[in-house]
Amino acid sequence: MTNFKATVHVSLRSGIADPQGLTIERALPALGYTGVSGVRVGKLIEFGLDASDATEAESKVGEMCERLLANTVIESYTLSIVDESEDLAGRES
Amino acid sequence: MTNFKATVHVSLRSGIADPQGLTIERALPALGYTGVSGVRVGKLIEFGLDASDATEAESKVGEMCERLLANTVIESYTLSIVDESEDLAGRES
Amino acid sequence: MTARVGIVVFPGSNCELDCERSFERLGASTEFVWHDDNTLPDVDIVVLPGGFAHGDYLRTGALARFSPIMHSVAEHAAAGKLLIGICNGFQVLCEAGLLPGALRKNEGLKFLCKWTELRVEVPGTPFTARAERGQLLRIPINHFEGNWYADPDTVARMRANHQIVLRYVKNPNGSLDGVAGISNERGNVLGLMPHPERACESLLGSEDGAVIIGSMLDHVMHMQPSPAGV
Amino acid sequence: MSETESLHRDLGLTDDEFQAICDRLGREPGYTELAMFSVMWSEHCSYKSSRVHLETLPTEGERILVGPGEGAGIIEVADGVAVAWKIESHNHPSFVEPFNGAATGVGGIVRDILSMGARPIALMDPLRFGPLEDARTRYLVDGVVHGISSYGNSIGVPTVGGETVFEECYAANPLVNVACLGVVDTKLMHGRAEVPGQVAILFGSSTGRDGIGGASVLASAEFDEDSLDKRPSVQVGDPFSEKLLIECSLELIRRELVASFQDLGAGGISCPTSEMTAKGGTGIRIDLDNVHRREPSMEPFEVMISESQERMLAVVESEDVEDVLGVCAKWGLEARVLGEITKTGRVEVVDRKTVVADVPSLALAEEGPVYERPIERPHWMAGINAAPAGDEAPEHYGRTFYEMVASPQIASKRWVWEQYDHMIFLGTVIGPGGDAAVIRLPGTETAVAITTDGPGRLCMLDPYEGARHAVAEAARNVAAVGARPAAITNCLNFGSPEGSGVMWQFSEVVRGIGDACRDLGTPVTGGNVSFYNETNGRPIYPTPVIGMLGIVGDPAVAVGIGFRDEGDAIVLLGTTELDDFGGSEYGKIVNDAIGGTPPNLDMGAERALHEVLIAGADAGLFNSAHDLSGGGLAVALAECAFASNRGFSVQIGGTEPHRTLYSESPSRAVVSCGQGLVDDVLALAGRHGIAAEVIGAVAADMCDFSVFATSLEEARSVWEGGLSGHLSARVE
Ligand SMILES: Nc1ncnc2c1ncn2[C@@H]1O[C@H](COP(=O)(O)OP(=O)(O)O)[C@@H](O)[C@H]1O
Ligand SMILES: [Mg+2]
Repeated sequence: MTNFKATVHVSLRSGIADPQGLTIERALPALGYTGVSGVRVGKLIEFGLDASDATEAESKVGEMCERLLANTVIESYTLSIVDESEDLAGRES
Repeated sequence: MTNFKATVHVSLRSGIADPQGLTIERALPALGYTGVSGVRVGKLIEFGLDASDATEAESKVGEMCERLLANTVIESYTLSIVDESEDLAGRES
Repeated sequence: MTARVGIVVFPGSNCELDCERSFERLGASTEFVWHDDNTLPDVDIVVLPGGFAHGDYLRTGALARFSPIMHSVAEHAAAGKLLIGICNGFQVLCEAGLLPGALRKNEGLKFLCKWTELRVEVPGTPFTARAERGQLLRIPINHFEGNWYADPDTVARMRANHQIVLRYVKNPNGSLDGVAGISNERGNVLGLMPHPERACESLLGSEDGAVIIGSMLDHVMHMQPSPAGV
Repeated sequence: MSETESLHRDLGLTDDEFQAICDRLGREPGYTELAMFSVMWSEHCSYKSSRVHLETLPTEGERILVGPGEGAGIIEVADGVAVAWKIESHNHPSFVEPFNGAATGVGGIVRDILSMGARPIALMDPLRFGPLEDARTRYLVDGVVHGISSYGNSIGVPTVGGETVFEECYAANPLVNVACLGVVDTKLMHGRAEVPGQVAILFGSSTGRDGIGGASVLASAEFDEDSLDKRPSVQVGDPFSEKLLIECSLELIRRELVASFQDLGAGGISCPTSEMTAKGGTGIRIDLDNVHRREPSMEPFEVMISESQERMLAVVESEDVEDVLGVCAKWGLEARVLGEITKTGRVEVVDRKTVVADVPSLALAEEGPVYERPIERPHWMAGINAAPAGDEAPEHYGRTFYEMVASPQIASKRWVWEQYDHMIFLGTVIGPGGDAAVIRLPGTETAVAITTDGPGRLCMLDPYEGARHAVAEAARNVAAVGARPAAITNCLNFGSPEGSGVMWQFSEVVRGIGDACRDLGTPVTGGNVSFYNETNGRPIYPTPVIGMLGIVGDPAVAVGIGFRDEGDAIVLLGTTELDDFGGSEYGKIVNDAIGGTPPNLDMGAERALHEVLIAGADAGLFNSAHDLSGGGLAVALAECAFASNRGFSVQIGGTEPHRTLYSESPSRAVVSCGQGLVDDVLALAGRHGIAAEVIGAVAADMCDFSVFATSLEEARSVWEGGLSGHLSARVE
């Protein structure tokens, strides 16, 4: 088993209204920030995951996104998997 | 003026409990996913920004984070700036 | 002679009518102040009411604290006059740095509208003069983000300085130390999650909110050079 | 075959309907025109299957200022005080995306109320789900409640009551109905554009591709395996814009800047433009270039039928346009001139200088098809009526009582309503947890009582009788707090009208509602029909949800359900029949049976009971009052005890005490009063011919039924945990 670090970015599907992003964008000029456009607010979910290899980790996280982490009716997601042990000095037993 | 793409990741400071992360962590085993640990849920804010150069863009976004996008009493942030025009084939006028 | 109260209305505020009604019921005169104005009218007390200013988008209170009126609100507080932030108003005050700490999502991740019991920890403030130490007040909460937090140093300083004014008897939301309401160092700014304006009439379940609102009005009346016979 | 001809079926129009459009226009419709007809002639917008039945309902009364046909019914509740009252369904969208489906359901009904010039001041949310054992149901419950909470709380309208019902038939077809009460602010508005030359202004959110075809695709067809792919129709709610829309609209009316007004909901821009001009005998010329779009590449037809949320249409004098735009700007809302009211009687749509649609307003709004669909009593009725009602005695009385109060059906709904702001506006004299909510109207000392009820199970066993029960129960709930029932709104949730069995249920239910409303003097001020609540050919129970409004003279006399003082006498009002178990909670929960026939309902007795409850409240005789419904006497007593943490001790006799405890005979209530007032209560009941019997007294900390007893504390915690135990923390 290896420990992977999973990062999932969940955002509203394009075409779905994003009232939060719009409201922030409309408020910015009054706060003194100009030249800002296309504000989108999404979620970033990070966690550690045990899996035998990267392929398994990836398919596991993909399934978790479909079933729990994203609401695929209105949201889409991207995910990335990093082998934590490779980031560090050596590989764990 | 160049158009930059800014990405800001806002998350709860470490040490501050993340009930959303905990809830996800607790829900996963019931769905058959084991080996998941340390779930943290943050926000990913993306927008376009006009600035004369990358340094200016970065300092502008940094200030926005401090004053607006994150509440530094409980949240920390990281930011990244990409020159949109460089991503494309050529530079716009 | 009545206390003059300015109730700030942000786009998305929704408790301004209730504040108007309850403050007036207790003898104050009130007026609404639009967030986009630059200056406050001549008032003794400023109220930031509950609601969802700017939809609570991004973070509760995050956008509202930049409203033009907030300059003037900060000056009002700096002059030592009374300022109270109720629920969303409390969140705005924390975001604006007029009160310490921040408000996080409730521990149970649910919006909660319910009656709570509060203990008055610091009597004798302009907001609690009508109460005794340890007096219990029955006042409802109504929020998703009422889970107050500040770092340990700040909390220690606030305790020493008697800024933790109101505590829940039974913590409903995970708030640090059971904090329901806090004041600034000087003691003239109060932020609290419970809604005293909802508890000023026995027909609606409690009159304990009048302890807080009434204390403020008393304070203003005492401060004023009172014409004889009033 | 022409292009549009093959298209109409995809848009949900039949060949005959397409032909009717061609006949009406004298030509084939263009693309945009066809899209407009498809939404306006959809079941949802045109009531084509229900209209002939709905026309039989009583709609007139002294207090009714506006009946069905406008945004909401208007009822005069005191001199110069008028309220708007209406219910809507958002069933299909909530199944596809529970959070946003329910949230936008709230948004839609709130705009209906607003369109009458009324400030929305209270919401109710009658909900129906499948059994909680199913994970998808738990997800739906959580999402729907969170959606209502997030939207209703944010716009600052309290949700003061509702229902939460669990039944197998709703598993794939949950019902999310939302009722809204408003109080007319300064001036009653109408959705009628009568003056050519006036200008229509569209304001609120921008128009996007969300919700395209919601009325025709989601709400007017049944579900099958592909339904989840109808996702583009999902709309995202923006409560912040809605709140601004409320304040902005009321300010426009207060400043007398608006001639007439309508909200945008199902059917998008097509709907108010055609309806307002059809009613007013005018036409409109729409310039689509002026519609503020979220997505630049939208086709004209998409702009015309998009159901983007949080938009309103105001018709104003041309010289007021600047002022109107100014008010909208103050509230941060987009506002643009959509077009001009004309004399033509037509809706003309111009896109980049080209006319893309030109059709008579009447054809769109009022000349849709009307069907007298085939009706046939289903063959299974005889079987189900002959089936056992489940009235066998329990094995163990105490355990059975716990089983009853723990069942999600009867258990405390606190988990739901604590997530709703139910106090804002300082009007909630009695909030969720009682029989009816009592709402004091802002700025007045007048209060109204509102409740919703819809016993689907009884309607399945006998739609006519079940519907009468629905109206009677709703009226009883209102009377129990001391209010006089005044008017109803109703939401009729059914399967597909293309099935003759469903249509029979529908016609019977409408007949039952009509008769009951005539008997009780409560006219119908409006409502909503939701058909196609069926999946793979299996319809829901016929579920009419009745929203009853009653008038309380003085809010201070309103009576709650909680027992008050130890030692008070407990009086049972009304007559208990020992075999009223058809469709009962006891039959379902304890014996797993749904069968038999609904209890007999005598409207004379029902009315007399209301008189006793109202007079008793007025005279201050009662310390508590609670009507008997699901679970009968045992559950009613328990609810009175749980509400205020005061126990009771009652004498239940007979050879089969479970019949006295759990029979669901209608027209009954339990009241409590000081011992000194017992004679007055009995005399009052006697004067109205209502049986009354002292059955026991309020006691300290026991639920003592004499045949068995439990601790109050333990029973209460079982009841409190019955629903919340299934629904712990949420994952966002
Ligand atoms: N979805 C809901 N939202 C708000 N309140 C609810 C909801 N479901 C139930 N309630 C409240 O819980 C109480 C009990 O509901 P119910 O058993 O349906 O009452 P009754 O039997 O008197 O019609 C009522 O006060 C009702 O308003
Ligand atoms: Mg009832």
